[in-house]
Amino acid sequence: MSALSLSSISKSYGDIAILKNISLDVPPGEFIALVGPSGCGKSTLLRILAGLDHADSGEIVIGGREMSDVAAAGRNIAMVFQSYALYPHLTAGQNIAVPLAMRRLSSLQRLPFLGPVMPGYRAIRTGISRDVQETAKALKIDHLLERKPGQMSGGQRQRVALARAMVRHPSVFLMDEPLSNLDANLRVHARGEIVELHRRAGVPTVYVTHDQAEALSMADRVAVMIGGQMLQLAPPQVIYDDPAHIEVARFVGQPRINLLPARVEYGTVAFGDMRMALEEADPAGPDVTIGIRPEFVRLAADDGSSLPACIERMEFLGSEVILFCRLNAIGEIVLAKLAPAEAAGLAAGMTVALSFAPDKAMVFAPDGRRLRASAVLADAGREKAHG
Amino acid sequence: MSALSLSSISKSYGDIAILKNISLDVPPGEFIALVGPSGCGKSTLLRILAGLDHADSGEIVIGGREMSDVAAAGRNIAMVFQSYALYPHLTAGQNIAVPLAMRRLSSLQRLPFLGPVMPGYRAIRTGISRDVQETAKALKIDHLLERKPGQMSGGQRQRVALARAMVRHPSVFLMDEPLSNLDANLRVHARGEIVELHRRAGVPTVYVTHDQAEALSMADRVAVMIGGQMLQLAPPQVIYDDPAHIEVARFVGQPRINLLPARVEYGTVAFGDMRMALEEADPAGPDVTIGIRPEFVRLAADDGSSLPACIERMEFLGSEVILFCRLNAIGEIVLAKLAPAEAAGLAAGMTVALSFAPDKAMVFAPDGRRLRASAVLADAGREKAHG
Amino acid sequence: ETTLTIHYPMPGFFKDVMDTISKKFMEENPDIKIQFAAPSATYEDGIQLILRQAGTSEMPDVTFIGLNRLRMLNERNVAVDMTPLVQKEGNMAEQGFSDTILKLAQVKGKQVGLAFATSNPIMYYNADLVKAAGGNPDTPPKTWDEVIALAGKIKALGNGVDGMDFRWQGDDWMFSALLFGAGGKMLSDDEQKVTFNGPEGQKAVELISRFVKEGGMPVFTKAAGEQAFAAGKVGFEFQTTGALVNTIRNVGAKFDLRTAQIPLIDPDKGHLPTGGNAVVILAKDPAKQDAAWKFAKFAAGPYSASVVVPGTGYVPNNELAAKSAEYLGDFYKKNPLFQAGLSQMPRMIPWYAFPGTNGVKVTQTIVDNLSRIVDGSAEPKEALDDAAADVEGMLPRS
Amino acid sequence: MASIAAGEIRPVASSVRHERREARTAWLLALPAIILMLLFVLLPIVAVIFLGFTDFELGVGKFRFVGFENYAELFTDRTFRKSLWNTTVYTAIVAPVSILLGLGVAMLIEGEGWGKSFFRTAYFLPVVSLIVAMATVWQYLFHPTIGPLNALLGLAGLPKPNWLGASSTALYSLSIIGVWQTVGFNMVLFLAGLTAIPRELYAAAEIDGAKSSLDRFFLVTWPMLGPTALFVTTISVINAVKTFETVKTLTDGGPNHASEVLLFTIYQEGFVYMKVGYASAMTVVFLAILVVMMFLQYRFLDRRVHYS
Amino acid sequence: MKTRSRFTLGRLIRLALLIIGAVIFLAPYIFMISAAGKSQDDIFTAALSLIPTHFYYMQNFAKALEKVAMGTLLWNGVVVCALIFVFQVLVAIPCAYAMAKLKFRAARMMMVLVLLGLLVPIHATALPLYVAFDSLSLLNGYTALVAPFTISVFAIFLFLQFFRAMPDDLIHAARLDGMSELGIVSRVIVPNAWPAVTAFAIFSVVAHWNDLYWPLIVISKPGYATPPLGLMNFRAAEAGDDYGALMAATIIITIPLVAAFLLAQKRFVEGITMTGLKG
Ligand SMILES: Nc1ncnc2c1ncn2[C@@H]1O[C@H](COP(=O)(O)OP(=O)(O)OP(=O)(O)O)[C@@H](O)[C@H]1O
Ligand SMILES: Nc1ncnc2c1ncn2[C@@H]1O[C@H](COP(=O)(O)OP(=O)(O)OP(=O)(O)O)[C@@H](O)[C@H]1O
Ligand SMILES: [Mg+2]
Ligand SMILES: [Mg+2]
Repeated sequence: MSALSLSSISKSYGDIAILKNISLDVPPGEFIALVGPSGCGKSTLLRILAGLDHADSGEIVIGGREMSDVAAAGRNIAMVFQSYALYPHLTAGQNIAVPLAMRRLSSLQRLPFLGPVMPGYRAIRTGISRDVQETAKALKIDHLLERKPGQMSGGQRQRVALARAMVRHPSVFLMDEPLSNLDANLRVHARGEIVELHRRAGVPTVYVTHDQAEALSMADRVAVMIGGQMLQLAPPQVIYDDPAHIEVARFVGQPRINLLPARVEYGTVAFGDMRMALEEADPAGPDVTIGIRPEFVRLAADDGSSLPACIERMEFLGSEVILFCRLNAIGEIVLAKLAPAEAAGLAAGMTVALSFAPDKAMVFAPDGRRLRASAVLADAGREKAHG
Repeated sequence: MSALSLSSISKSYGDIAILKNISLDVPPGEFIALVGPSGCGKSTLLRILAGLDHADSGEIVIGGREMSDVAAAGRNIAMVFQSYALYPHLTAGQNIAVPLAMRRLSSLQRLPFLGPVMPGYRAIRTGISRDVQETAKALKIDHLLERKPGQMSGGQRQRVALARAMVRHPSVFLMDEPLSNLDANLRVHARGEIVELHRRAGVPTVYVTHDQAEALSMADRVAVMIGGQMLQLAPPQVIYDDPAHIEVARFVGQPRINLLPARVEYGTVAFGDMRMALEEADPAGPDVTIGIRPEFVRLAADDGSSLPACIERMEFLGSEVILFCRLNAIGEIVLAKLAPAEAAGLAAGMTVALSFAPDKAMVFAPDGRRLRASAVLADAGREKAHG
Repeated sequence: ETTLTIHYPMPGFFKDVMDTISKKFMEENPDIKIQFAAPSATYEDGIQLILRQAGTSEMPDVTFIGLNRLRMLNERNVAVDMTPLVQKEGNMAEQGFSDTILKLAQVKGKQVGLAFATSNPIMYYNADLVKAAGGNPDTPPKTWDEVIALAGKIKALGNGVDGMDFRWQGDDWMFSALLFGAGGKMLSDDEQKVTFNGPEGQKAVELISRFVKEGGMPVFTKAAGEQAFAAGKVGFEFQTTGALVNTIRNVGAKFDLRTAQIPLIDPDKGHLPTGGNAVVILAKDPAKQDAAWKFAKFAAGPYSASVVVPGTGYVPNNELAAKSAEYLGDFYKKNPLFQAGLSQMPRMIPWYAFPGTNGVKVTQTIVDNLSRIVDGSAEPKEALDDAAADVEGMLPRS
Repeated sequence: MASIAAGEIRPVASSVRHERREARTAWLLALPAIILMLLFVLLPIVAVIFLGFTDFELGVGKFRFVGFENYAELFTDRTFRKSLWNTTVYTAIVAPVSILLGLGVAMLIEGEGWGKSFFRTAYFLPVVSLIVAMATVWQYLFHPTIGPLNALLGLAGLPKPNWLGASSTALYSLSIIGVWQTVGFNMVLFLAGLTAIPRELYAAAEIDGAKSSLDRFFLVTWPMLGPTALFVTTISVINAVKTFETVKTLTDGGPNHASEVLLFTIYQEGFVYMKVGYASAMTVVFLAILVVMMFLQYRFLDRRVHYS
Repeated sequence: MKTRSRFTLGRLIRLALLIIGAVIFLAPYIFMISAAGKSQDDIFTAALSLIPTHFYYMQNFAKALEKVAMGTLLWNGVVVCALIFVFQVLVAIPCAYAMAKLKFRAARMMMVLVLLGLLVPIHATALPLYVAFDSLSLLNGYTALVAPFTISVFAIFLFLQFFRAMPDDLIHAARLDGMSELGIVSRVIVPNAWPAVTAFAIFSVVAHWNDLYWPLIVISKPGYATPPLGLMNFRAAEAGDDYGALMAATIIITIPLVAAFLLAQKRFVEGITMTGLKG
């Protein structure tokens, strides 16, 4: 039985279809990362899951129960909103306490003025504030609990929003870019806390992010949504190494994958010193695209088989250097990712020879589908890239 | 002569000192990235530069002119606000056009109703809309020019705000996290546009970001601000490879640097199989910190000199894998960054042997100062890490 | 050519009348042009306006002031004294201004204005209800006891019907009607002592109390009383004859409306207060004063009366008009409802205005105490004595 | 200032100069308002305070100073005390009831998709009403014998009060009309406030488990309406205290001062009894009470409702 | 969407409450419209009937139009309300902006002045103002009708609340774009303050269209009379009113207001939803 299951959810605003027939099954305890370009419908999907919005068609089942008649408040879902949605009039501590108070206090005890004099109120409140304190400490905001959202920086607010979700024991976690405003160190730390929480509580989680590192490092499976469709749902390594669609390959990977035009001739595709045999019979046309990640582009001695290219720009990123090289033959830009040591001595304007690892290259059909191909080893005659 | 110069700027809100004696000289055409943890005063500094806020003390000189008498509107500064600050009632195109209209149209021509019938109005307007179109195209928002901010996603709004600044020819560019809401691909693209604009126009730029890749890849020099102080101002490579302070080292670099406790004994520091001789005489105490970046932590055969550690967690990041290893000896976590190929076969729970490259390690004094040290080669007797 | 600016209150009543009169006047006096200032809603608003404008260029040349406010106007020296003009004229009586009529607008022998529209209190009754209660509508009750008895029977009919309504609210006019009707007076002749709490006054308040207790009079506001009567829910209504035309219109054919003389506590010595207003000259400029005097005479003259009476229900303020067939003689024959007021004309005496700066406040004090009687929160005598004591304190010391 | 060493003071002076420039702009922008306020608010108040020390009467022309005589008289004035009490009662009824009803109606309309525009207009119409004419209508509706209200009460077998006629009910009847007139006004203000609450907060409240609308009200709506509510409260109290037209047109303060309110008393003294000096003293006391009240309210509430 | 439009119990209760409330609030108007169609003797009857027995609308409206120069009245009303509104907005917006967004020491004192202004009813200061206008010979004209209301402390108060909520960065951006402070007010603040301006417009126009007190004091020539002043032509305090015609006239002068409200509320709601974003 899956903990959470969506079947063929569709949603339009006016004429524009935002979600197109989305299905998703989340087994108990799984962590799903949902990635996709801005505006592709990620937040909308989460809102529908949470019951804050209604799909035009499709079915949502949580914990075996069909949800169409259950209001958001009854679904026992915890959600971190992209815009934080903190209550501006409550302090951070009070914000975090709200979901607990709503669940642990009876409706009488929740009344203003009257509530605090009800029997049992004190004990419950003490329990709540202990839990709040604990969660806040984990997210390094325990010193901010007395502040109101207006007195906090963006990153601090985001952590409060996260804490408000994490303090509970929901049946599903939904998180909408919960770490986007944190600086790198904090982000890594918070990432660890979320993973830790997830491991401990085993609550199925859907996690929206535009940070690939997050998606790839945290998730059991990554769902790539583009243009309202779910193009691939697979474990991170598969998404990265074996994308099913050119858009997935383009979207995942930083710096982004090199995509180069090539032609199919006699069932094989050739580019530079690479040669690949297509396993599938007949692509839609002879024009295909070859994808190769920057880390598999290497500098080579110009032995005639490698491709000469001119360095247009170099980006230094601390532990690595990105080379932007324009291929002399076809004028396309190719990115190469090198260790700073390899890049020593290079400068913009220099000409280098690039070589690609054919076993790491991927071939995509004109309609974006991935085509299976296998590297053909060097025995076959070498040829120049066409152009 | 410097294009922009701050001298000993200080600023407090109430009792809390936000900026402590900040000085900065920007030569013409330089691109400065300002980085620092959330809440360290980056935005405040930019606001003071722009004349939107006033320092308690200190002096600002732009283009040789002292600015204390010049209002914000007269400083000819373009700024991208962290909160976008788009005019909600104007379309994207109109938003971008505002600064041009304010400068190119006379005050008569700006009048409602009357303005459009003034001589020369049409020609100027045409010029403005051409420039707007051009900038919008560069930032891939030319299809959004008719939309109002409320109808755009966060990333789109941010690009409009960027366009509004880039469309001008100011004497200084100030950008406050202008790309934070873009997805990775867009961010790389926009980064390129900004660099391009900067190269073309040569306008001195101060660029606030929490994305290290941006800071390191775009800037001529990076200023690291922590707790209201500017701890280091240097070219990116120096900031990364040769940080002057432990906080700089901690803040820059992703995944973050490993910081391990060590002791100075007889002028040398030892950790694992590393041994370094301090060049400086006498640190404040014997307890120092060794810093080593994850990419210089390697897996080694357990030959007795390397440190045994247990893999606690592995993060897959596409082109690389981060290992979180707990050192058996001292219980500290050490991060190692490996290529996926190197990490093949590893799994959480396994024990590995780690080795560090002593020529890549840094030593920091207890007060955070960097201590110069040089690697001592293997001839000296090997010893286990203490502790 | 002279232009006169004329101000008047209660346009709902007087607009048509004023238009007609001024048109006729201008025909007769082509060298005088008349223009109207914006009218005031009530007498109170009117006099406030005049006092505010006194001495300014905005002040109209002629205005119409409630008869009980003439004294105030006179004390503040705003109005032009007409006494010399009257004397110069010589033959006022021939123009229909008998002494009685002139006296209505005199203050301490000084002619402050000329009565323009005058009224007295009459009895309206619903003949259908009277019949239902066993009375004979053709012989209406002549004494208060008869009224109260019949009203009580009407009240007993049930069905939300009330016996009577006596318009005691607003000012002391209707109280005066009872007091004067018993032969009483408000103050002693030297105006130093209150006398309205004498035996006559006590009889008056006693009656009011009986209206409530025996006559089935509810505590109506002024408008509520009129509306209830017009709706056919009240047997007797005591109020000004000035409301006659509107009452006729409001009643329409819903029931058989009749009028009769108001009973007097003392039919021999009893009098009735005169309501209504007087035309007053304010212009200081001699030429304008001259024209204004002409207009005042015209407005108070027989022609105007013949316009005012049918249009409102007021009684004629000019003897010529009342008697001469040229003016109103025939009208009264055709409209019997108007006759009650006319027949009471001989009993009319001026509406008493209290001296000093507290004049208006005194009126309010009396009304306040009457309301205590009506709503049963005070015994009649107690309330009357309170009123007397209060008023005593408000009289000017001299 | 000039004597301090230049190197020390220069930066400080620059920030002071900046502040001065900002202040100058602010003054320029506010100047028309300040001048007009002085002309049409402050100066007349000064005149009123001045008149309060005289025995000025309309139409008399001459007046003399009487010192605090008017004020001394006020203390013994039964009518004044009565109207002070009535005003308090009236305000204590109309302000809270119209605020709560205004809020309730605004929330009902906001929550209802159907007929928004109609309901808004329906509840707002009383604000548009011309009380001179509406007085007649209310007179009729409240009529003790032929009025529809009592007819309905009669059908239900309830007692039929003499609404405007009896001293026990007159003030409450006026209060009903006062509520009728102000609910729409408050509703529009609350609608503006409600529409400005971010939808996300309600979403968050639902996620946090606020199941009942009461929970959501106390968690989101009410706190977020804080500034609006303060504004509405201020305006409602002020307007209730300033009520005049209905009293003047419907009951004239009666019967026996049962419905006399402060402004009516002031009007009565000043314009009907012509005692402008005395009325002015009354006005001054009236203003003093209001000023103290507002001051307290602001001290108390302003800081609590602005969260930024 | 599906679940929204269903008639749940809660929704039925809500609708019922709204409708009952609306009927109560509209009751006086229902009577007014009914009375405007009745002849005088048909209005006060013991029987409750809303439908006139004879339709007298024509006669009553004819009387209203004939007794009162409705054209002049309505024109005066429009001119006076428009002038007042324009001046109020022109004066109040810059002032509220300065108080909300600029630092200056007088702001506190001005707040006191504003609150004081809110408290002072025109009834209290009418006399000194009247004397002043008289001595300047400004009575009986638009100046006298408009001038005292050119300053609306209510407007300042309302706008102040609204401007405080506007993000500072928006104003900062405008400064950097080269706008003067006055430019910021007219180009950034005003367009974004539409909900407040319309809300205020509703209140200002309603208040001054219906104001009787002040016109009564300063206007004595019919040429400058405002609608309520003209309405008094139906009032005859001593002997009851001509109710049918009074109601007809009331309807005539209320309709422009209702129409204006219907227009304004649309803009008002649009304004809020359009500007309701945080940056
Ligand atoms: N109420 C609405 N009316 C019309 N269009 C809407 C509405 N809400 C969302 N959209 C559109 O739906 C699309 C999906 O929005 P959504 O917020 O789900 O995007 P997202 O994937 O979360 O993007 P981001 O990464 O920027 O958060 C967007 O293009 C947006 O313009
Ligand atoms: N008006 C203010 N009153 C009090 N404190 C303030 C004010 N404005 C800013 N601060 C404080 O000053 C510090 C610096 O703020 P600033 O906005 O410059 O940070 P930042 O470096 O831009 O952070 P971020 O990366 O989150 O944008 C913060 O800790 C903030 O709390
Ligand atoms: Mg989103
Ligand atoms: Mg910032």
